[in-house]
Amino acid sequence: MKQEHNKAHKFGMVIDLDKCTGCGSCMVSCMSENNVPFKDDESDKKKSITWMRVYKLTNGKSFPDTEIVYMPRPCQHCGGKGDHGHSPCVSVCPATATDYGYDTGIVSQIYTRCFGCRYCMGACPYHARYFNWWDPKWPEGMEKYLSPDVSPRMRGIVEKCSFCYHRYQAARDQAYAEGDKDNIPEENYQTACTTACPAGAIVFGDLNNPEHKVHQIVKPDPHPDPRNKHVVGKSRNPKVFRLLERLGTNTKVYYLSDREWVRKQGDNYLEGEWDKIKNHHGDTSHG
Amino acid sequence: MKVDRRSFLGLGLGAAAGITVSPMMLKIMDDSSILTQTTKTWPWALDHPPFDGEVSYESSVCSLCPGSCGISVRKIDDRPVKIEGLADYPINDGGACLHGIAGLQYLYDPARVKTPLKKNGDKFEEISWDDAIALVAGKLSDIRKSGSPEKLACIADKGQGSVSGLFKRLLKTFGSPNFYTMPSLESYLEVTAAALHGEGKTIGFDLENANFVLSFGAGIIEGWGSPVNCFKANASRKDRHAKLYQIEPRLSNTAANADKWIPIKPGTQADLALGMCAVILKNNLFNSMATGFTGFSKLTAMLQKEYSPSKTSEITGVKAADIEKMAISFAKAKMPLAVFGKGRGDGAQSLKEMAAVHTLNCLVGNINKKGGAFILPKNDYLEFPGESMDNTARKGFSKAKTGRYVNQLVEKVNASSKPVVEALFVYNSNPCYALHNPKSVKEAIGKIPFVVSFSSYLDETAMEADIVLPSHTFVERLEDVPSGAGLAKTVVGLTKPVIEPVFDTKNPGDAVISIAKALEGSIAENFEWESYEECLENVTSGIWDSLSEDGVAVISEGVPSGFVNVNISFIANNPVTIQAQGDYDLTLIPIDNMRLISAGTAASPFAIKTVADTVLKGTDIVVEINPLTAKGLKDKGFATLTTPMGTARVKVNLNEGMMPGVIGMVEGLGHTFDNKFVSNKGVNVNDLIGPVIESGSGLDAAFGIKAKIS
Amino acid sequence: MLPFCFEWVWDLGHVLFIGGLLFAPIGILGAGLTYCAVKAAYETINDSGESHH
Amino acid sequence: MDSALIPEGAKRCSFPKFYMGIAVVGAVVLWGLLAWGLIYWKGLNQTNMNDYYGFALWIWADLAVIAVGGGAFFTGLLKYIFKIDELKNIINFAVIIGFICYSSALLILAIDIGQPLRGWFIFWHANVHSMLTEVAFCLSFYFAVLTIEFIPNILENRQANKVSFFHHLAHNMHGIMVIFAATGAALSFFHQGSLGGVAGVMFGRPFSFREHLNIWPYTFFLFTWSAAAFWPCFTLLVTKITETITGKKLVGDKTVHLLSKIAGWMITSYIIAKIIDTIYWATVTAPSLGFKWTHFYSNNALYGKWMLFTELILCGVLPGVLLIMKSTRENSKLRLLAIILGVIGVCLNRWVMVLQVMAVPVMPFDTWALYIPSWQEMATTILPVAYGIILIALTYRYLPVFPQEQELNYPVEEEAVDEPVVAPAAEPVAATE
Repeated sequence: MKQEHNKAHKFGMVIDLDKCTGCGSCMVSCMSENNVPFKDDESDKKKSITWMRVYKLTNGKSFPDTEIVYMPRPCQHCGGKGDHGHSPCVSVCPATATDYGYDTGIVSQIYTRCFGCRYCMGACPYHARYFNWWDPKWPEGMEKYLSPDVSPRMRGIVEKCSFCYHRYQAARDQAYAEGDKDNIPEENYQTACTTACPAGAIVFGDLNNPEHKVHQIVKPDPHPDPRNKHVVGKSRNPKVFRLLERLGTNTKVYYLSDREWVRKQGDNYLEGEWDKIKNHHGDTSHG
Repeated sequence: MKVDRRSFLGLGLGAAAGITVSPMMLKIMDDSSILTQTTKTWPWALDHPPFDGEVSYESSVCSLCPGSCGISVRKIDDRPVKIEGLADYPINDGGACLHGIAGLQYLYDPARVKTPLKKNGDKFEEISWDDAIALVAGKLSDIRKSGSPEKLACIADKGQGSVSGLFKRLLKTFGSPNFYTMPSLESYLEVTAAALHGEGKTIGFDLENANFVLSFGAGIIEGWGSPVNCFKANASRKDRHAKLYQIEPRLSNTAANADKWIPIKPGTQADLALGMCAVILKNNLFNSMATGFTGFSKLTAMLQKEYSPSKTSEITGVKAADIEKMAISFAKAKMPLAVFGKGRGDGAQSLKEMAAVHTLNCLVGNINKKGGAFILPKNDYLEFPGESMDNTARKGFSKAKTGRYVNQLVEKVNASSKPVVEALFVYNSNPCYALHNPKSVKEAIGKIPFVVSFSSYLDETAMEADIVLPSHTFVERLEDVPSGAGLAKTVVGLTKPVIEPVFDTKNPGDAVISIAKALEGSIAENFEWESYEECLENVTSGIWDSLSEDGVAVISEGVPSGFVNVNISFIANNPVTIQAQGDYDLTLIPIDNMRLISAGTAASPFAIKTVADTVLKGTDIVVEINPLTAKGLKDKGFATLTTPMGTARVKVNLNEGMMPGVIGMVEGLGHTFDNKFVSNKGVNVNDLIGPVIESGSGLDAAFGIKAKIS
Repeated sequence: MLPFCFEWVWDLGHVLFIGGLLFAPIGILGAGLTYCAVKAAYETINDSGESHH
Repeated sequence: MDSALIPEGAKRCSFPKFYMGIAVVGAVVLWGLLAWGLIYWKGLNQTNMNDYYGFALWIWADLAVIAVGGGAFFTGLLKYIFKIDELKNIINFAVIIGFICYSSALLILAIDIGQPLRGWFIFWHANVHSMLTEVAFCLSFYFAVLTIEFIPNILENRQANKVSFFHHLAHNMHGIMVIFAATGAALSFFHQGSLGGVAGVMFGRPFSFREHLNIWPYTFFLFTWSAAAFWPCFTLLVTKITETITGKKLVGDKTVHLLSKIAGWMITSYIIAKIIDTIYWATVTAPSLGFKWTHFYSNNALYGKWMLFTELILCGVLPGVLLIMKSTRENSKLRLLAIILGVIGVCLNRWVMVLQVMAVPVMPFDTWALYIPSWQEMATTILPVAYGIILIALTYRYLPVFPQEQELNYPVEEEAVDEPVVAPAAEPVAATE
């Protein structure tokens, strides 16, 4: 069991917020890759399905010292406390419609299993889960561009980013066909947002594979954080952080920024706490 | 009685119990869930799940904007399902912008024109292609017979490429010089190059290599130039340790991403550039070649008098010390580059500003150097055979153009009581939306007796037309797509049809050829191609092999060589800086947002979906305003915005990234055609801004307009 | 969820949870009701219970 | 007209008068059914819920009715297991209230889910780690228990009881009621708790997250405890309302005082536990996740510290104390005040654990999300209230619900005069909230 675990993939992402321009390519690439529907008015962002959502963050200062950064937020594919696979959403789904892939680290969503109780949405602090409040409807003829790789969702169920799981399946099939099923080359499995990003701000790959760029940037610490035993996989790169890391969600989406104020926006800190913590960022390596 | 009731009750209970435990229940439950498994169940939803089939990829070029990116279209059998950036393409190398990725939504756009249309009263009726061509040709013949062929005009989106070439050729052999293009960065680059370096040239910016970019409001990551190319150049900046300073009144995405944001009073970029020139000259930091520029001494004298740091500071609102520091670091940088073209670079621009900024390049000597500004010959790969013209054509064509730019054409048409233009072709452009004061444009078009629109969509301008000849969209059409847009290299790509036309549309090239043939005589003689395809192969023969095999031909790459003549007398004369129209206290400026399209085409439903609720909320447009300026206005509250051109109900976004005294309104909203996903949302900022013509250049240089908000 | 179905796992969670909260209540309530009903039916036929109030 | 169905010796209002009242409440039911129909036909877009508010108004109502309906299980426990015989005077009514509350809860869940036809997946594809699975299991079976407990009461109807089989069945069910009651008590304990667990296990939501005691967060026990503590308030309140409307005394003072006393001690002990829990959460749990407790009560239009004060002190400590002290407990006005405060308190607690949880921003750059329910949501939330009123009216009219009714109202000989006014509540009293 232990050995198998070591072999398992752990797909993840690191997003360079200093490179991100907020252009929206990742969002649209995701929508068209995954047959995401659209409706007349999408300006109510609390009712707008965007698996990949780009948040606009500011440093809160006034003119002319104000700064902006864009933060793309796909599903964070949490590993849950201690990275044991009990993501906030997976552990609460009553019908096992969302599941944690121990071989990939990907949190799946089975649309035909979900009956729409929305407990997972309540459990997710990242608002990465979306409910189909309406029937998906395409203008006449437009359904012809739908991709057969991802089934369109019916109303009344929850959907979310799958790290383009169908692309993983295709890459895995290819690896099988080529006779080396354990070796999925980095470039063979890339999510739609990663490949679309014109700024190259998104890097995707296997966090468990030291040859992958994402591993090299993140340098995930395999040991629990000595300050918080629930946190595993903390980055040893001082410029890399995760969203709400302290909750112990153990996300697989990392963010990178040179700017301190940006890194600080990644989590909640009590007054004065950040100044103590920031110096310890990425120092928990155990060799 | 008692027995009856008892047995009845017993029977009922027994039946209920029986049904509950029988397999029927299981069957019903199982069916019920299967019923919900597919969207097919719901008649109002999808008819069927997407069909599977064989996967293939086809390469093409996106022509939605001047960026001209290579795209890879994933197909399932003959059905395109996804557009992605094409790896290794010389412009975008795999990247793609959201509009291109959403390209398939344009294919099935509800506003598409499905067949030729003829206006009958207020309504369009469908007609056949043959009838439509005959109608157009008949009308044109009448005009020609009346002896004033110059009264046929054409407005196209750009002047390059073989389709524009065919339009020009048609006009020329018909006898009209009145070919116009919509304002675009490409046209501004040519105008600026003409002013400083002579006719027939354009400017390319080597953003990929420059190590100090001084952008005078150019929205390098807002869609300026060739967007994806700029994104890539900008992203590599971090690794190259190159600097970007962004000079504009608003904390745009480019400003936010830049190393430094220098807020400046709207419309004073030219003055800042000149102030910096003055510092460079004063500190002897200019390239020795500069003394040989025509007008150098005049410029030096003028700058010393008019553009001292303190004076410049007063005009621009930028601190004098900052101006000096910035000018000195710019001049001392290894590969400095000053970039002009506010926003996307396709809106109104002032030649003074562009020339002043480019003078900075000239002074520091980065012309035709790595990381600098490249002076390139105008992209001229097309080899149309020489025209044969009859007398009427020659006479008409030799007449002066009605106006220099579209704006003047509109003005002239509106000013005259007699028809200045008898017939108008509108190709791939939407002047009734994209120009300042579209109301006057509509008025002018209404005065033209016969308007033919070559458009894929029933957009604002097509709605005003008498005949609509529907075009293939870029995924259905064959076309050569030359890059322009300030790229440091010259590339021609080939857009290829990746799907059979969905509707009864034609390649606009074919439409033009058909019209020409129907006009017969000397005009038809000039269009002796069987089809547009044959024409394209013919006129691009020099690069056709490369185009057809690789899908792209690189015409020039790398640093151009050769001496470049520089003439700075235009700027040395210190032309007047354009002022905003009106006398309210605040200034309204248009904002460029990558997720919207400011030119004629509307953004796709997907793109609109990505637009933040601080830009568009419901059907209300949201304007950005500094909290200091927004006295009494509440964030997310409604307000009335008034300019000399009109008023609009807007929502307010209190934004610290906006310079006090300035209101920002996004471009690209307020479309009015029939597509509920993108239209009737917000207002068109052009409705609130009127053109202000720059004397000398004749350009509409309105950077904004005075406004009040309450 | 039935034991031996494809999703069933033989672990403490499933045995305790599904057994204790699904099959146990069904069993107890079912058996209790059946007992009452059968006894009542028997009593009705024999009319051996208390007569009407 | 329906006199043959009315319990022997009981006085009820005239047939037309009764059904006029039912019709008025029935109109509200129809309104609710219309909304329900719309929601099923057009989907949950008929509500104002959104991706931030996946749980909203009616989930609060669901939790609230279950909290206040907890009386049935606790009364059953006390009467059948702990043999507190005095409670026989209210057990029928407690069971009916429980039945109404639990059927309402199930009804709300049926309306709430996006794919109602797949509702049974929760049993068929159960995830044993999910608190909601536990809720669904226990809720359904406990509802079955309540139905079993309710059946004998129905069978005691004058006409039904004439059927020999029903008579025997009712008798036999009474006979083994202790087994059902014990099963019900166990199930109810678990699902009251697991409803608390629903919020408590959400470790992504620092406002509701509570640390664990084995597999259960503290909210598990707090919910069970609070339901056991506050049900007498609700049962007494509904009894009081029924007494006011019928103009009769239906439950003896002795029983009322006993219930009040139970409530007083339970509430007080609960509120102490709740205050300890809150303090621990505010000083240990939340800060360990980077939050100062005031974060959850500031920067928004609704959720302020007043809410915490109201829930814990005004509607917790105060009713507890009022019901513990004999003098205030036996003062009918103060007792009424205390039970009303108690009902508000527990409902407020459920509101906080459902809606405030969703409203609180967790990501530092997120903002408070407030929402206003649509009329369809309100209608479907009021629907169970109206249905409860009708059911109470019907059971009161046709079933021998209150064993003490005779002795309290017609102690000596029958007085045929003074026909009491029996009109079911037309005004929407919070009968089943």
